[in-house]
Amino acid sequence: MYEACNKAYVDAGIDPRKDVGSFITCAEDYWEGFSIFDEFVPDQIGALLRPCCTVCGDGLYGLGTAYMQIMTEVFDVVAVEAHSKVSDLLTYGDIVLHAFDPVYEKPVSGPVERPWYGGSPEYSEQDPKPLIGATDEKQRVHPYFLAGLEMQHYLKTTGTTEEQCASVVVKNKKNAYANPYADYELNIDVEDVMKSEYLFKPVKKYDIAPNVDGAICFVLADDKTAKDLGIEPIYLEGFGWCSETPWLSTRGFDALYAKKAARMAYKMAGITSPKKELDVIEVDDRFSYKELQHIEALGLAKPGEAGFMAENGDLEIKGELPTNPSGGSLGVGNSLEATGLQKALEIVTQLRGHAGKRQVPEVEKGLAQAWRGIPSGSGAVAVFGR
Amino acid sequence: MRMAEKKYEGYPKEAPGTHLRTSDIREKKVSYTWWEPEVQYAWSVGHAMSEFLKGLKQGKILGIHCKRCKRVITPPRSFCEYCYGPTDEWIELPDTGIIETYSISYLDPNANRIEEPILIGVIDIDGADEHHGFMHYFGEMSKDEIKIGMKVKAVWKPENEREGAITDIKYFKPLRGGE
Amino acid sequence: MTFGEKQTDPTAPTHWRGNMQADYLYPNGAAGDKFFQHLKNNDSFLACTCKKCNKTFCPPRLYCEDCFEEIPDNAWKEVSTTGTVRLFTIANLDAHGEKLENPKVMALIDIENTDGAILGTIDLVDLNKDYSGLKVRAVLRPLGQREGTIKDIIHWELV
Amino acid sequence: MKKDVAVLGAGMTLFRRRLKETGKELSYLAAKQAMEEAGIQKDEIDMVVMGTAPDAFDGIHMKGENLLDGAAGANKPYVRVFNGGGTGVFAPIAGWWHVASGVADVCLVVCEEKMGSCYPHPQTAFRHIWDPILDRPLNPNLVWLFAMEMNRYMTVHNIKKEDIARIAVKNKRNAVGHPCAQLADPNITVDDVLNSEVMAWPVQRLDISPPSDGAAAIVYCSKDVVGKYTDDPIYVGGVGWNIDSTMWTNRDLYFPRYVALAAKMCYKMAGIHNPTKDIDFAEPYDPFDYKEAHHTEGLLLCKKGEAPLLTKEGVTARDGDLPICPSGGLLGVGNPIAATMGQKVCELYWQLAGKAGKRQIPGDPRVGVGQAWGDIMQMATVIALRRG
Repeated sequence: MYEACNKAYVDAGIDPRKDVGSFITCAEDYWEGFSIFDEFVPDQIGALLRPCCTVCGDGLYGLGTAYMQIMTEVFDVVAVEAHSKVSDLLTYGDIVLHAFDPVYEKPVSGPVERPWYGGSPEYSEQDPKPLIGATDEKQRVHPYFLAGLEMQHYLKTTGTTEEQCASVVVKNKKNAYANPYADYELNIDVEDVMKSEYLFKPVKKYDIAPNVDGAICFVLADDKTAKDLGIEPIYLEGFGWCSETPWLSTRGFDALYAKKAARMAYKMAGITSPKKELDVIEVDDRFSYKELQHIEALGLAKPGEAGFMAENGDLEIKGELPTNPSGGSLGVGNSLEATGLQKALEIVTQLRGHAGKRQVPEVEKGLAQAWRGIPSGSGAVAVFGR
Repeated sequence: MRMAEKKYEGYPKEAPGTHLRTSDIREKKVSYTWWEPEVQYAWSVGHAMSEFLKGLKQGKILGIHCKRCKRVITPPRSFCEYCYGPTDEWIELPDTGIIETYSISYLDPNANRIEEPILIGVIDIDGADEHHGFMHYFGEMSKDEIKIGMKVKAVWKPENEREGAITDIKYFKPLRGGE
Repeated sequence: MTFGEKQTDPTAPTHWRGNMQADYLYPNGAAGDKFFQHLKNNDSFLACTCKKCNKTFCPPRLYCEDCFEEIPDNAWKEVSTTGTVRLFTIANLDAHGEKLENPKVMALIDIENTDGAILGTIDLVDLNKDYSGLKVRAVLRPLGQREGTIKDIIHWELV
Repeated sequence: MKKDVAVLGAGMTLFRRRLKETGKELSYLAAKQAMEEAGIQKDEIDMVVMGTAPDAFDGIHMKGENLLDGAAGANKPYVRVFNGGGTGVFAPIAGWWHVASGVADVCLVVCEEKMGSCYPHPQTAFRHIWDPILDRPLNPNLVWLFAMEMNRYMTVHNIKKEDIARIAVKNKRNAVGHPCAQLADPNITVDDVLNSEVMAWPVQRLDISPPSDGAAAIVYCSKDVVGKYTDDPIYVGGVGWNIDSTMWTNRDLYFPRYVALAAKMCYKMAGIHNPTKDIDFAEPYDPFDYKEAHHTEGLLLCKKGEAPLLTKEGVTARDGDLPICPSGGLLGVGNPIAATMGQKVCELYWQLAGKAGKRQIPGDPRVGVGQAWGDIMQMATVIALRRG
């Protein structure tokens, strides 16, 4: 965290101890292993004895929060940080499972007793622990089964094929070669993806973004302060976020959160025909079908169309709608709550023209979109412009 | 179906909610779901803490210096939170200090009541800046003796039992005249 | 490199093991308790309808999530334990990332005569079968052995 | 600030050690009450802020996501903020910037906590707030932390235990008029506190607020639309928050400097130049009786070390010159971490609006300050509400 933040402060030419008005971290307790993670934030981001807080959401929520704080005219400069230290987690699957509804969903996945390390604790006779009718199950199902359910739904309702999803994997892993921060670049073809094993049918091994560590920090300032600092700023022109019901029971599984968040962001940014106005986008692709589903939800393709765009190369860097030029989560890795900032960072890099080999030509406006991951139905959208 | 029918004068007008007693659960008057999550971690300790733990294994308390703030910090870290610059020089500190604050606890870690109290507190380590130190146990003193400002010294585990952890120090004992 | 030095001693401690273990007892809730107490003694589910949105929730709720109105007692009704498979997947991995001994069919089952669905497993595992739209029935624990949790549904079987 | 923010309504549930309702249902009960008082429907709410403290209590990872339908957050922009115990006042601060920035016109803030899920005792979850390398191997109990801070505070200022015990007595008696209260006791005396079981000296059983389940909610709107809902609005005057170092063993614990900094930020925004004169009553965070005194000093309402004397002289009583914790605070009403917004912010609103019923402080209060404190003795959040 210290490294990422320091880079951002040096890039912005500011001293966090003097110039930054407020600090925001995006984190969740169980990702970190502390009951109150907020405790461990201030020192490394330079927020000692300053206003600093935690937003439990993706990094893009942090950007939105920073935007609002600046708009209150109380702060000039706000720093936003998000990170992933997923390699510290020994039981990633079980932690994600812990996010499911405790009454109706968690117990369906397997035994309620602790399955792996050291068995269950002892309780006295009076305690409620010994439930009647314990089951003989030994394993809990990996929470990514939910992606299997949703992908099934997406393929059925839009007529998209598994091959089309596979082409997303191929593109993103290839894009990642040009990104020095990417960890999962790979030169594979659609056939390789199709041959990888089904983990949660129809989700295959290669359809899933592997986890990665990292930290990202953004510095936002109002227009005047940015000009005083002498930087050519990139503007956060619009953002939106939205949550769907947490109940799987009544959820539609068609990325309604992304549709609503996009509508809000477009309105704020004054975008009327997104397809024409956006030059480059980064959307959440923690599962390959998610990229296609999100492109459609953002109003950049009709339902069922995105798959063909992927197949025809329209989503490539030189294509009509360059999508995930950074390599996305499939190429860079799933960095938990930092995912949104990784995407926003790529858009900012593209708008600044600093993307090197993966630079998309002539970019004026870009969009970053993130989803909070399984099992949530929440996501955010940010529109950036020069 | 709302629980509270009773209306109160002033606000809040009602206090909705149904109180459950432990007996309601034990006697299974109410249904509930049990779950034991599996939440295990291996945190990376980082450079500064790694050196500190290595020092403990060798029987040393390490501090680190920040030249901008002219501060000696222990437990050490790679950067100074006051000036946000990197810290520079490692310093070996004595294993003595004074009691910054303490508590006499009749609760064990699981909130069970105990007869013989645990003495616990923060030690302001000598050689580090004022109020810089860490939490530890106290031993070889009675609950009537202990007071803020008392000089104390670390009692280490034998070298072969030390493993690079804060528990390599067993406790801090009073530093009496002559020692 | 931001820091002046980095740990180069391979014998120095690099990781610290720990956990956030705790056990949880979740009361099933005001609506949940009613649902499970009923299921304990009957072979049917309870559902409730929001009159304003004309939406029937199963599992039932205390309030309607769309219009935020409270659902009164008289809007509750009994429904059968049958439904159709809305979504399914065949899961091969356990939460630890290991292969499941036996792959599981996880399914979201639309409960008949309601707008709700319940997550469950289907007993018959056929890797090539398309389960969507198939009729299923809940297999419940025998009366007297039910404990008032979702585990009282052992699994779902094809009708 | 860009837009003035008005409070339209507030609500809270019963506070008890364990409640039957799920977290969602508790959120609903509090939110619905606040919406009824404000006279608004779900579709009028633009955005929702959830404040809820450690996931490890409810036992749900990303519990903000799980709770959202109970907070009217389904299909709406919804965000959860969190900073330990400070959340109770921080969530309303987050709600404030949603409206003050002009992004939302009407914003609902809900705080929920369900500590009863953690079995057998929430203490298990508290164990995980400590530093895993330096503190956890010593098997610390949370009470130790506060006992150490309390001891430092008492020793530096030479304060007697009985002067601090008076605060517990005052709050538990104040709570008698609160329908949600868990530990109201009209007959409690200083001796009861001093003779209660010693947990970790100097902390005794009656010095501590109990863990609880509960929820609270408030509704905000911007000044532009306030005329639609009320003629006599209560406004947010100012907000402030501040965090100190994670390394709690690297600073002197006798004075909460972070509270003072947060208070200064808030007072500057609210135009409060002379806190002792301009502020009519306060709701500082009181999970322990000494914390009320500690925070009263941090809020600059008296000199360092003098707060316990205020209570001794009756200044902080409900009919005193500077009523403190007229709701009964956490000591009397209960401590469901984030949901303490019910005492710290909802109470300010009810008092200023003259709606507090039996708990109403006499006179004509115009400015009230609420404060919460969290993380590992490092986070302070302050809010000031004013009438008109």
